[in-house]
Amino acid sequence: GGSDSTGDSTSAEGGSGSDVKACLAYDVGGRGDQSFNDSAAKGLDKAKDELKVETAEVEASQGENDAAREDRLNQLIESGCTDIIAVGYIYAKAVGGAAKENSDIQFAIIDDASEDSAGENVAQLTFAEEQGSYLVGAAAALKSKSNKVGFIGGVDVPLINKFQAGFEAGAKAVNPDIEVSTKYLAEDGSGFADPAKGQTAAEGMYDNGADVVYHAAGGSGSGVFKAAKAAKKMAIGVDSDQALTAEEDVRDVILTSMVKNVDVAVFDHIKAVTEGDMQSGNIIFDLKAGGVDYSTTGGKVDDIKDKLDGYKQEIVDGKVTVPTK
Amino acid sequence: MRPFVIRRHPISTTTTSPTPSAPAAGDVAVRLEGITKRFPGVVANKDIAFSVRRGTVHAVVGENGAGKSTLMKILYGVQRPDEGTIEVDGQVVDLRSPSDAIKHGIGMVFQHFMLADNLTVLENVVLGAEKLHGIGGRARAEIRRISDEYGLGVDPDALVEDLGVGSRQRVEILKVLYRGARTIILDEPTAVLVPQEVDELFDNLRELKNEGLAVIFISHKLDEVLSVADAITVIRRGTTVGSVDDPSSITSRELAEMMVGSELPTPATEESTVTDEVVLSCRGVSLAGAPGTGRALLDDVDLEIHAGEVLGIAGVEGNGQAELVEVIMGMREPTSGQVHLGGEDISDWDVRRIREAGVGYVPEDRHRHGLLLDSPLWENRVLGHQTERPNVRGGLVDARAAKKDTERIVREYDVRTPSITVTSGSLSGGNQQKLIIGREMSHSPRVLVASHPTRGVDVGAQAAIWDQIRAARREGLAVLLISADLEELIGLSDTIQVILRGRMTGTFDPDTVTSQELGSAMTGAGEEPR
Amino acid sequence: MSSDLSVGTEVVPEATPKRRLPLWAWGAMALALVLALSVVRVVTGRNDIASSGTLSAALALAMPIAFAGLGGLWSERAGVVNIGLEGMMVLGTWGGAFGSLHGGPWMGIVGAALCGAVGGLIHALATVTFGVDHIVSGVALNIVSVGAASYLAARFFGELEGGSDVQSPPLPQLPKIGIPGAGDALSAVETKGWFFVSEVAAILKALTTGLSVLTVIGLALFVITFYVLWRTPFGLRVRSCGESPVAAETLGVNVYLHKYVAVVISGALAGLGGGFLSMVATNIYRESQVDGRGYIGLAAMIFGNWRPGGLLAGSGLFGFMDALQLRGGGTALHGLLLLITMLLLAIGLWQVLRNGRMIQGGIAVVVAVVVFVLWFVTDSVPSDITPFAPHLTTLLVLAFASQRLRMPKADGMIYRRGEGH
Amino acid sequence: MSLNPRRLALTLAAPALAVVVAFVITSLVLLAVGDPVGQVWSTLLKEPRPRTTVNIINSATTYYIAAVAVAIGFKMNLFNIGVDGQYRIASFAAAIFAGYGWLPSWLNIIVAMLVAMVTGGIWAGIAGWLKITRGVSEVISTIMLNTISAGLVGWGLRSWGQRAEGSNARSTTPIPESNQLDGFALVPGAANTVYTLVALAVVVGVLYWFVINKTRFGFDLRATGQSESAAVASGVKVKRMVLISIVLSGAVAGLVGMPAFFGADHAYGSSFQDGVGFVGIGVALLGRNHPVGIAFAALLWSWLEKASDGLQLEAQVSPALVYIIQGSILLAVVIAYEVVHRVERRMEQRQVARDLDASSVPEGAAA
Ligand SMILES: Nc1ncnc2c1ncn2[C@@H]1O[C@H](COP(=O)(O)OP(=O)(O)OP(=O)(O)O)[C@@H](O)[C@H]1O
Ligand SMILES: Nc1ncnc2c1ncn2[C@@H]1O[C@H](COP(=O)(O)OP(=O)(O)OP(=O)(O)O)[C@@H](O)[C@H]1O
Ligand SMILES: [Mg+2]
Ligand SMILES: [Mg+2]
Repeated sequence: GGSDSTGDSTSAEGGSGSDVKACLAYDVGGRGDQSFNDSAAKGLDKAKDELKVETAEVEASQGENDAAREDRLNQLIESGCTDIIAVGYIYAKAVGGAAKENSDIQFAIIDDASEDSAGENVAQLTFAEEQGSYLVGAAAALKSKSNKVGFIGGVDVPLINKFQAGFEAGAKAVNPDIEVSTKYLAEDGSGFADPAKGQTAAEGMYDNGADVVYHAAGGSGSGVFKAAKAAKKMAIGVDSDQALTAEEDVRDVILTSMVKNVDVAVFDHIKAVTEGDMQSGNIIFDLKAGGVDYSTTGGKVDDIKDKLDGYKQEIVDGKVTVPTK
Repeated sequence: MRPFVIRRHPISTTTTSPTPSAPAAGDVAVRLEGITKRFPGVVANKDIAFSVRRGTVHAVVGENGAGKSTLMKILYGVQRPDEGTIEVDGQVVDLRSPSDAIKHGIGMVFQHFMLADNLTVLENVVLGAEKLHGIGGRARAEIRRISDEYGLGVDPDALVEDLGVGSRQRVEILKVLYRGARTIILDEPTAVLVPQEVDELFDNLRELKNEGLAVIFISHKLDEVLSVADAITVIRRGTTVGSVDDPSSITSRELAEMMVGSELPTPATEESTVTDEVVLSCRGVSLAGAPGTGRALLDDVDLEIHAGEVLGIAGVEGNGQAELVEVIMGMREPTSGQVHLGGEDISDWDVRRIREAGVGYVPEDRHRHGLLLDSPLWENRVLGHQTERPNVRGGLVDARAAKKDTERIVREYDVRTPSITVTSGSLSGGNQQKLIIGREMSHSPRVLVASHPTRGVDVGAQAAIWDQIRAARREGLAVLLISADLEELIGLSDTIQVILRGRMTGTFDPDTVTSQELGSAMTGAGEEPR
Repeated sequence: MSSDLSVGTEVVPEATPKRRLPLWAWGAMALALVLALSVVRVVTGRNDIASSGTLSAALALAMPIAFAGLGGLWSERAGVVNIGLEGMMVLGTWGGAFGSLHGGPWMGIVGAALCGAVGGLIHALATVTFGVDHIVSGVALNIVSVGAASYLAARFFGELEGGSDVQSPPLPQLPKIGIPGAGDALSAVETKGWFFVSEVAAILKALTTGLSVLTVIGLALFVITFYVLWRTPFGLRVRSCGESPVAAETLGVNVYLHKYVAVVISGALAGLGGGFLSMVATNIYRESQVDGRGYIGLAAMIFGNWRPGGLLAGSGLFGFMDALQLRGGGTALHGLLLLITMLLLAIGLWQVLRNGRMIQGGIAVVVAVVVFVLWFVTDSVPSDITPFAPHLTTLLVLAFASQRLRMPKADGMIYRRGEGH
Repeated sequence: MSLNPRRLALTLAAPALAVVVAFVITSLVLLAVGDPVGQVWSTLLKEPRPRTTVNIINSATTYYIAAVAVAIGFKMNLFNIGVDGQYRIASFAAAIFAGYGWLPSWLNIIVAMLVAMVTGGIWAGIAGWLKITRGVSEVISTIMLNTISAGLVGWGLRSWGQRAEGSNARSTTPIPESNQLDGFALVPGAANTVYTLVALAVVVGVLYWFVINKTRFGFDLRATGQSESAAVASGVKVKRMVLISIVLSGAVAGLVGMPAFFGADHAYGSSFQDGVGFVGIGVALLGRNHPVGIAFAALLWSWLEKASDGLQLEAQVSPALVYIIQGSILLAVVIAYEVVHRVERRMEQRQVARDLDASSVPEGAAA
């Protein structure tokens, strides 16, 4: 595949800019999911504004295979992309394959650091979700009066298990006797797309006495907030600062959010590339690097902020190692 | 022409301006003129003309496939004639749908019941006529009233599913009366009734007639016709061949001759070819009915067929003939008793094994059981003999050999078709039947089970089929012949047994028996012929 | 489905022809069920099994299925098998969202019904006018509908603030209604944990508080459907088309017209089911939100023997199972094993004592014992099977009940005017 | 014999008509919502690049096998909506087996495929068994079994699957290097290769054609599909046929995942393609259950699908437009076939009557 299309990109924005064309390949859902994909899009938008790079975006269609994903990446190359960021571990093999064939193109993949996607020209951008989850777990335990908290995951896969493991560890760190109930919503992707399921599961937890529920269930999370609102209890958001992005009427139940700064990772990556660095290898965005964090919007954790920051420091300093399973 | 044929194409003289609202008895209720109806490949009705008076039961008789049902469907607006006019109470009407016919006071009871099993009697009756009395209490009262008035004895809240044939028939009549019909068509109402039910029906009909209704009554059963009809129209091969105004002046034998015409190749009995060798026998075969009904479908049936013998089974439809065939063919297992083929007990064999052992089968309903209507003729030739040469070789279908053999059947059995690659559904009924007979004969069967082999088949094809059966019999074939056509039974059979309510009730010698005798045995009416 | 092979489906008539159970029998059965639930609660100590929360969730999860099933009922009563319900629901999710966004929540209801009805119209066109096999048409319709909704969503929600190609912005909410004051009083009784009384209070609470108007409309539609189909001339004609269209035709009923109307209504109802998902169950449209509920609706309808009451029970069962597994996971389902034990035991004893069927009854009792042992030695149903527990239950129930069911006689048959006399 | 060219013309008329109708409907939709009609078509109809061509062929291979599985059921009026669940559970079983690599390379591949067929067959057999013994409609049971299989496979992956270092997904043990099939470089200029197991699809297609059209079993199957009552009277044991054909359908469904498994994925995991069973239904309907028709339908389907990326990049139109095109082709095709079938039947009846009128003395006159 050809990749030499620098001429096009400069003419497009009519400005100085860079000769990098940064492109995002989303999983199903794409821009607008108010979660993971949106966060990546935010990073891209920022790069477009501040770095004046040209951009393009494509999203996957339902039920496709690795070959189709790889083909998508190649189409992007043909349309002139020089830096291609695949959003989601589902692209691991596709990125690995495409990167081998196109050694002059920079690739990045989010949430995967496996052999499948590894390559000289591939940046593997991963996050220490368990660390952020540890903090919100601690927040939940500190705020819980009933000593019962809950975790709702979209699908029972290793990535989401990391959230659960961190959350439990954090909660137990505060209160070893705390009861953490866990529910995974579905066997397939529908667990991330069914707010009704999220709501029912959360209602069950609240009815059984939990007073803080943390979700890592993408779009199903809005149901969790609705349930919290109805039960007059609290919930914890995920990925972005959901006290800012969720529907307005439920924002006041959001205690905090485990922010996973995909936008930062995307922006930083593009920035490095425009500066001429080819990135490769696993780049971990952990607490220390500001890749994950807890949010303070709404002021509900102001009173425990010191304690949380204490935990944070312990992790940053390596005194505490958060489990991932 | 015979002397008792009073008039051909009767022209009524009583059309003196009948007031449509209150037609009097004796007025012409319905007049048909020049009705012609063609189907692909068949002319079902050709220039039919006759008229029906009020206050009479008018019988229409004719052979199977003569075109009676088609004519009645035209009169009821289900089918539209290609040519001809219909007058009701003196006015020319255009009947585009059953609703039009109902509006003109015509009601019809179909040859095959038109009832929804899972609905109640009330629901079946009021359907489509809800405007008259609603669908609730008033309708129920009205149904009770009619039922009482005509002695129908119908319970409006019974589920139709639970009713016997006789009651269903009365529901059908009630449907018609409920709509205030003044002309009632009954298409073969007696085919499925037992004698008492027939008598009850006739009482009902006389009641209706006395109320000034016109009843058109279709039947093959001539003694019945003679006993109830005030006038008779005979249809042969789609056209009216004569009318009888005074049924007492004619015998059923004479009427039958008129029906089939002089061309009828009387199935004269040939000299017997019956041998001593029993090929097929049933011993004490019983088949239980659905639990709860308490009636056995087959009750201790014994029969024997020898090589070279045609055993005819006579009986009113629905008395166990179909079940007997299914048991012999292995589609059902008898509750008790055995079926033997040659020396072997085949009671628990499956259909294929029985067919392979040399039992040919001409099913009653060729569309449902005999043919694949959407497949070419040669594939239909394979059907039923999927395991035998020349159709197959090893596990594979030998299309070339099957086609070649189909060509032979088409030739030898005079199947009228442009080619063997047309679908069997595009052939006329008679040609379909000839194909089936040819197919079954091609595997030199030891036994042929033939259910109504000439039903709906035209006269020419009928004769051809009879010849085939006779020829095979000469060569030692044992035939079980089930037919509603008594002439056919008498003409072809070496022995006739009568089946009534699942039991074999009598054995007759076709050389001496008359249709009348058979008829009374079939209905259980005793020895005394009418 | 008569268009497919009829093997194994022969109706085995009962020894004593049993007709519809009288109303009081249903009432008694419902009471017995509540009693059994109380026993399960007391024995297991799991209060969540029949709590008002569980029941409310069950109702909310049952409604979309019930709407779809009701749609199926209309269509199949008129003789048209409707496996396209799934697609009509998908259209309804989009229509509900589009309507709500542009005309408020009430327009959402209209939009959902209209979009579903369009699906119904296409199905009617294919099956009634063109005589396409009903299942083939339904499957094709499902594929088209998923595509159409997905495309329309991308086109109309993609650009909106808060929306995306696969998701609408938050939709304005339909009002919720209930009997004022009832909630608190009933909660008070429920939390007392009185045997039986608390269960009744929980049921009443679930039925009287915080109901979406669409839930109320849906429940009303059950009553209306029953009335229209079984008590009006129009309904009689519709049903006659499903039982014997040929007979109906000979009585002057316009079979095509009635089939069309029924299938379009069917589509509208399924569309409302979809609308319920996007407007009530959540308040956004999301792609693949229907997730097979149309098929479950069809199963619920079969389970319910093509009658509204049975269908409601079927949807309720599915909703209940789903609510239990989502809210309480394996431990909640575990309590149900005890309930199943009791039901099987009751069925077994009934068969042996009343019907004298030793074998069937015996099997039921043996299975009951096995289930009881399972319940006794475990303390949770493995979380691995909880997500599909409702589907497994549906399959098992159908396997046990199928032969007692009676579908409209001409269901799935292709009918052509003037043919078949 | 004069009927046959006409029949052929009619057979081809239906899909042609359907494609035209779909083109018109899609254009109308585009016009109605204000998307660029011209650009959409020019993007869609552009010749695919070599790499995409390879992917089109590869996807079509998978769809072809799925459609044959569905078609086996359709041929006798059985609706196997459960191909999705069957191939999911079968691929998983085969992946587990192949992952152990107990057998030498080619033998391992063949036995793994047998494992897939057996698993798929058994899974489908449940629906068949429920149908013939309990009268449960296979439409409903296969749908339920789809969900159940997803649950079971998820549980299986958690129990036996593994997570590669740094990966966030679980999958089965990858098959040994020697089992991985490199594929054929059929398309010049493409870096990727056509699945080796495209050969499997060809074999499946030929066998399907042969069994259905040439064998006794196939004859029985088609007879049962056309008229159950006639088949029974001809000696077919319908219950047994139902069970056999649904198991066969499931066995073929079991193979659906194999080309991609050995040719590309090498392990079963969360990125394994799902939903192929439903595509198979569409493709089988479109191809009219005919082995060659299905091949064209699979290619058309897969080609439209691969065109969707271009739609986003070049015409800024949602890739879901492709579903509308596929769907309207499908609906148009099923309707068109029905209409054509009816016209054909009527014409044939007329023709027979006419031929006979011209050629013979009136029926019955001979007697
Ligand atoms: N719908 C149809 N299409 C084609 N041919 C038809 C159709 N209906 C009837 N026929 C043919 O028209 C002829 C007359 O049939 P019709 O049913 O009127 O006979 P019938 O006198 O009622 O016979 P039966 O005594 O057997 O009832 C037959 O040859 C029959 O095959
Ligand atoms: N599905 C079909 N395909 C092709 N031809 C048909 C079909 N249905 C009916 N016919 C034609 O109609 C004719 C008669 O059909 P019909 O069922 O009326 O038979 P019939 O001989 O009148 O039987 P019966 O005595 O039971 O009334 C057949 O011989 C055939 O030519
Ligand atoms: Mg007749
Ligand atoms: Mg007839």
